[in-house]
Amino acid sequence: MIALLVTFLTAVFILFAGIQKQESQFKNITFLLLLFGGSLALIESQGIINLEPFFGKILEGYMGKEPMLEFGLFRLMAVAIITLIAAFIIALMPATNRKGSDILALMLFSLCGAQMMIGSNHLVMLFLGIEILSIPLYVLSGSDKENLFSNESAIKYFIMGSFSTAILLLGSAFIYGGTGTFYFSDINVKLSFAAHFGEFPILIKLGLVLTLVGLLFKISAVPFHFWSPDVYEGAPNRVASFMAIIVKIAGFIALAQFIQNFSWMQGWYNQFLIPISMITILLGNIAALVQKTVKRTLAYSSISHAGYLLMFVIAPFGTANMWIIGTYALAYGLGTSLLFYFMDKYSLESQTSETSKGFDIFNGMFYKNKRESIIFTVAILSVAGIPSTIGFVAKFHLFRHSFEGSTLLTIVALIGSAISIAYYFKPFKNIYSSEFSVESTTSNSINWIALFMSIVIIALGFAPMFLTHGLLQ
Amino acid sequence: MNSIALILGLPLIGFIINGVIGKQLPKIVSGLLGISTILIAFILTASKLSQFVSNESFSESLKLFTFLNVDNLVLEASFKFDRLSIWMTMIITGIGTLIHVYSMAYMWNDEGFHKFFSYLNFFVFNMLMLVLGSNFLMLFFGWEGVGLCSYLLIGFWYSRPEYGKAARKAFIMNRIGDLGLLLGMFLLIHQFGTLDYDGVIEGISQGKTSAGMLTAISMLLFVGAMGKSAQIPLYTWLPDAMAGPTPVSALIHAATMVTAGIYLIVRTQVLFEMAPFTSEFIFWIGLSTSILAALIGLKQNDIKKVLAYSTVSQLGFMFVALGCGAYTTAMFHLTTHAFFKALLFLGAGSVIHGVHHEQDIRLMGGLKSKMPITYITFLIGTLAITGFPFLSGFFSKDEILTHVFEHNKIGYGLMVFSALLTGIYMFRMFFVTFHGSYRNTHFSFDKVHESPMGMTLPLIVLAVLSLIGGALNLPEYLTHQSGILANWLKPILTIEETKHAISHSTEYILIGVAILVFVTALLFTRSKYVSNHHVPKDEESTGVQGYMENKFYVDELYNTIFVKPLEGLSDILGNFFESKVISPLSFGINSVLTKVGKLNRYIQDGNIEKYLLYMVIGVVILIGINLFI
Amino acid sequence: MSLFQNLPIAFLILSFITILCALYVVTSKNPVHSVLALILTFFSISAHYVLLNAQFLAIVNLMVYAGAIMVLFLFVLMLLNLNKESEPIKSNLWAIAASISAGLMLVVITASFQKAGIAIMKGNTEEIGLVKNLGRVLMTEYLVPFELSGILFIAAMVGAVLLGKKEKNSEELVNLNNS
Amino acid sequence: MLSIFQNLDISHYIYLSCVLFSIGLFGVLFRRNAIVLLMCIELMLNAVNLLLAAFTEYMGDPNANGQMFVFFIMVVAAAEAAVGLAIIVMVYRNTRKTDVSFLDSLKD
Repeated sequence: MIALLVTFLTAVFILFAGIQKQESQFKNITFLLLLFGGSLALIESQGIINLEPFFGKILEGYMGKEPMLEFGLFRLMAVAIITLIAAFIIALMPATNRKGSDILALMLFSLCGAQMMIGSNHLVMLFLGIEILSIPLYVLSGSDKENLFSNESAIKYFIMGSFSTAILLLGSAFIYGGTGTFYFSDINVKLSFAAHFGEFPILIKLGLVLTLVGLLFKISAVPFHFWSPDVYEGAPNRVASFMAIIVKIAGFIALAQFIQNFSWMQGWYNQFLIPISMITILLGNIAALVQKTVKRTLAYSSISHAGYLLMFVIAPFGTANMWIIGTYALAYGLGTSLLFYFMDKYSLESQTSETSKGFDIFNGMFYKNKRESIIFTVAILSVAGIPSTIGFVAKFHLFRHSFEGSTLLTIVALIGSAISIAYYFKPFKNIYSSEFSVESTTSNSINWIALFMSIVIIALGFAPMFLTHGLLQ
Repeated sequence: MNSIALILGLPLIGFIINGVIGKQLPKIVSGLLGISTILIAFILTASKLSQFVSNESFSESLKLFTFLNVDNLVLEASFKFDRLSIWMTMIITGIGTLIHVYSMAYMWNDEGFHKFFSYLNFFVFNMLMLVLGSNFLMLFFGWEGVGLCSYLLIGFWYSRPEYGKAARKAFIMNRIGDLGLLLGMFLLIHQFGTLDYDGVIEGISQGKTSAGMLTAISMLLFVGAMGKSAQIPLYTWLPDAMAGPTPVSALIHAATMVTAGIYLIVRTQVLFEMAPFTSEFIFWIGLSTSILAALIGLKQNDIKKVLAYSTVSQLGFMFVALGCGAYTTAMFHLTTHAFFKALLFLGAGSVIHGVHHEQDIRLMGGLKSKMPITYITFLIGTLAITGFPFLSGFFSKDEILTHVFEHNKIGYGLMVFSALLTGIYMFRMFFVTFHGSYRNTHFSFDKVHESPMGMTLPLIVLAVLSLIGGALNLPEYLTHQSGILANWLKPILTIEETKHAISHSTEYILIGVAILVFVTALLFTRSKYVSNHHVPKDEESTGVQGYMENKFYVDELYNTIFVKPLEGLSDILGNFFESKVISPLSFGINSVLTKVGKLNRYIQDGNIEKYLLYMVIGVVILIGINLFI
Repeated sequence: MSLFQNLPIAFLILSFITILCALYVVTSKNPVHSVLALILTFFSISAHYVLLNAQFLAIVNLMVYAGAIMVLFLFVLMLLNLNKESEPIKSNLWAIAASISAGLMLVVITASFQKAGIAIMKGNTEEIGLVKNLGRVLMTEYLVPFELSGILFIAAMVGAVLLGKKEKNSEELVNLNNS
Repeated sequence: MLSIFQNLDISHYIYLSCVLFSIGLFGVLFRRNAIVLLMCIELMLNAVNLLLAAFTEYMGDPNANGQMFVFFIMVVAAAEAAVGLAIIVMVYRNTRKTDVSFLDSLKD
């Protein structure tokens, strides 16, 4: 809750300060404030301090009902992770232009939505969170107003997004009809009560499926993934990065929190989540192989990550698994935001036309800027899941965990991750090939944020216990 | 300070220093740093040996920190010196030092000198992590790490596009093997709740799992070994990996990394002992790999490619030994192979260096006079690998043959055939390279030169090792006691190895057969390539006229009995089997995947209305599945 | 035919109007007609709300949807000069595909209600939809979402302004007015 | 008032809502004008609203959760319409079209 408050106030501050036109420092201010909010949530999630009593009254309403926004330890950690990652994404953004403050504010509003989704315990709250997350993003993906691709991406995202919202709402309505409540836990109580008498109300079943469809759309799982490659490609790079990471993580954690209540129905939902997960992994990875532009490759790779994320909910849940989800989210966020950052940076520098930003934008990167190329390499290794990076730790746990749920799915996922090497390692040739050696434009400037992130990737890869130690006591 | 930490840490420090500030350092400092870290690690390891000698059950372990502690699964970053890992460490650091020395001379003029040394050091670090780790996770860390270093070093000369591709291919094929290894690890966690070697062994002895499960686990682990140690069908990356600098081929693709699969199986022999099906499977895979690779090696004209196929073939030998349950023998062959194959590769590097980066043996010849040291050491290496009596390769190969003879008589026959092929392709390469007349018109013979001291010195050391390496495990019939290595490994082999059930007289006959094979191969190739100055051509079959001058009917006999069928078989295997069956199976999957990926274009065609339609169909199917099925 | 035998007349008529108007929204080629039909649909839905004891909802529905949102639509249509039958007809194949999908959705959903059971709570139904009750719930249980929907509005406002704002060097709006 | 509903079943409202929803869905699939698409989505949302109101009535929920949800859906629909129309106007400015089937330059 504190992170949500900090994010919102930051957004409002940026919005009003933007009128004064002192835009150069906004990025840094936002970064620091988000860092502050995220750290507070992180500290809180470790059980060191407890700020929730301050918000308890607001959260619970005045009726003694359970709160609609509930930030338990895991959710606090998820909020912390998502806030910190958003802080880093914002810090990695290029210098703001004249629309900078509006865009920044919209991103922060969107982040508020993500935090609400993570904390939501109630379908109304979930729906509101999704919308607060999405509506700024519809705008953001079209924020490059004179660019036709950006326009197209905005309208595609908007139409498909609101369409999926309608489906989610129909699902919620059915759930309400079957149970008379919107609270996740109450729904579960009603459901298990009905199941106890051997009936599984068709209304609820249908409602659950449709609600899940709405959430699956958000994380872009097959067959609800069609929007994501097009939208990511058309959207401005920083927005695409934000979408690929924040929306996916928030959507997934919301889905996990929702479905976690019904873990006794695992046999039922696994029968369609397992195939969806498999197809998502395979399609994402295989389609990424043949993409010509870096951005689209990243888009498909993020689709495959949706499949990996779904693997979490397929095996039985436990507190430790929540920790694994957190690790995976962190690994995915750190690695992917770095990839997007370098894609953004080098596609700006390259001379090729807008639509053909292939892997050659990285040509001779090693000779232009050695340190950055090392950071980039670390990020690629992490996303590809090579040991001694946090990406490996996350994947290892994911696969080990899902192995208990579905062996076949684990095998498919492992095959998928083997395929992914083929495209993750593509840029290495462009980076290190000596045929692109250029001595003149060598610069050693380095983005300290990126350096810090790569150090975190390596450090947590070697010693992930730092992450778990506080959480599992 | 704990010596394990030092042994592991030194190469890492070398890697970091060379990687971060290597460019600023003078080459000599950078190179010496690389060498000294490995050398000190070697000395430290050697000094540990005495403690093992005096105390049979001595072991030393180092626990750095708890890596993970989740779901009642405790994974620790811990390392362990025992008799097996110290043996591997000796090989890695020892041969590593020699190759570092050699590289210093070989890579001196390369612009990526410090980068090369930092990669090499990093490789040694990962390899040490692989063998020293006390659980599967550490092994996997090293396993992937060496794969990554191999990737980096194969693609070291990125300027040529096909090299980058070869590097990627090698990595992906290794990843396929890793799938097996990872799945095996998950099954181990599932069954035993731990990844510690000790914990797993304890779990097996307590009978925590079923025989079928053990077979599954061991098969999966073997799939991992197949990838790393280049066995059918995952072997094609190794010949392609020859794109890297020659010292890399010597260190990674001959002496150390590719033997990781052997190490893995020896390390987990308990599992394999309990899974007879897997052992049998390993036996036949190893056998067929050794024959297939040897046959393909017959037709190769690239000096490094021949050695690469030879490595695949020799690794097959080791797996055959593992399949027979002869773990000591496999380790013994691993050791001697490390000596002579490193020697051969470094010798080949010396030749390539001498003739100015020409790798085609058809464009060499007569190098004997110009490169005497290389010639002699290469000869020793060739003799060792082909089994010249009382050289290192003779003993280890003979031991394998003896075990196979006990195990399976048909297998024995095939192994003898494979050994014969080894002799033929090695001598063929040797004679064509060093004997006869010089054939390259683009590079004058006068410019051919012997390599500098820095390169010949490691050659000499390795030659000596190849000569006397057999002493490490002399057979019982010579010394009337079990060999050094057998005694050394006895405490850690939990399963008592089968004693030789055959009499000494049978053994002498087997040795006789081995020697006969060697002599046959020598005479055959000598008459073909030395007496007749036969030079392999692109169209091998047109060379038949060359035989006509030959008066010895033996050659005619060879020609009909061996040459024709062999070359035919080699043709079939090399051109058909490898390119049409194995490659599509392993890497041709890529093209299939690409085609499938392109199909996606028809769906993802940019039309939002179609997307919406597909989504609705998806929803309908989902609901349908849930309600009506 | 038991379905239609005892059906109250009001429901039947209203439903008929609703569906008819909705169909006209979808099929009319002139967007302005669609908007007007949609407003009619909303009116009939409001009437349904009254039948369902949701009186306040009925008023709000009229004000928000028919009054505000639909006027916005109409305004945009006029602004963009779209009050003509400008939309090209789609191919028959596409129409068939669309109707099959939508029909399947309908069939699949309705087919599953053969034994739909809903939760019964036994409240005083006549007072549920009154402002007093709704206000009480909104200000207590739903206070947090009520407050947080403020974020939604400010975000939507900023977004709409950002997209609609005239760029400094842009002649777009001028062109638009001239066209 | 209650007497009207004596024989009226909740399932009738469910059917009505589903029909409305499907009409909206059909419109989304069938139409190409972005503004009409948006109207069809509004229609779908209204079908859900009607369903929620009917559920509230028939289950006699004293907290009127369903009606509360309807308010929030309206809130969101308003915001969505504002943003959506802004996007459509922006696209129209650049392309002079509101027809979504022409927007297919982003593809594999």
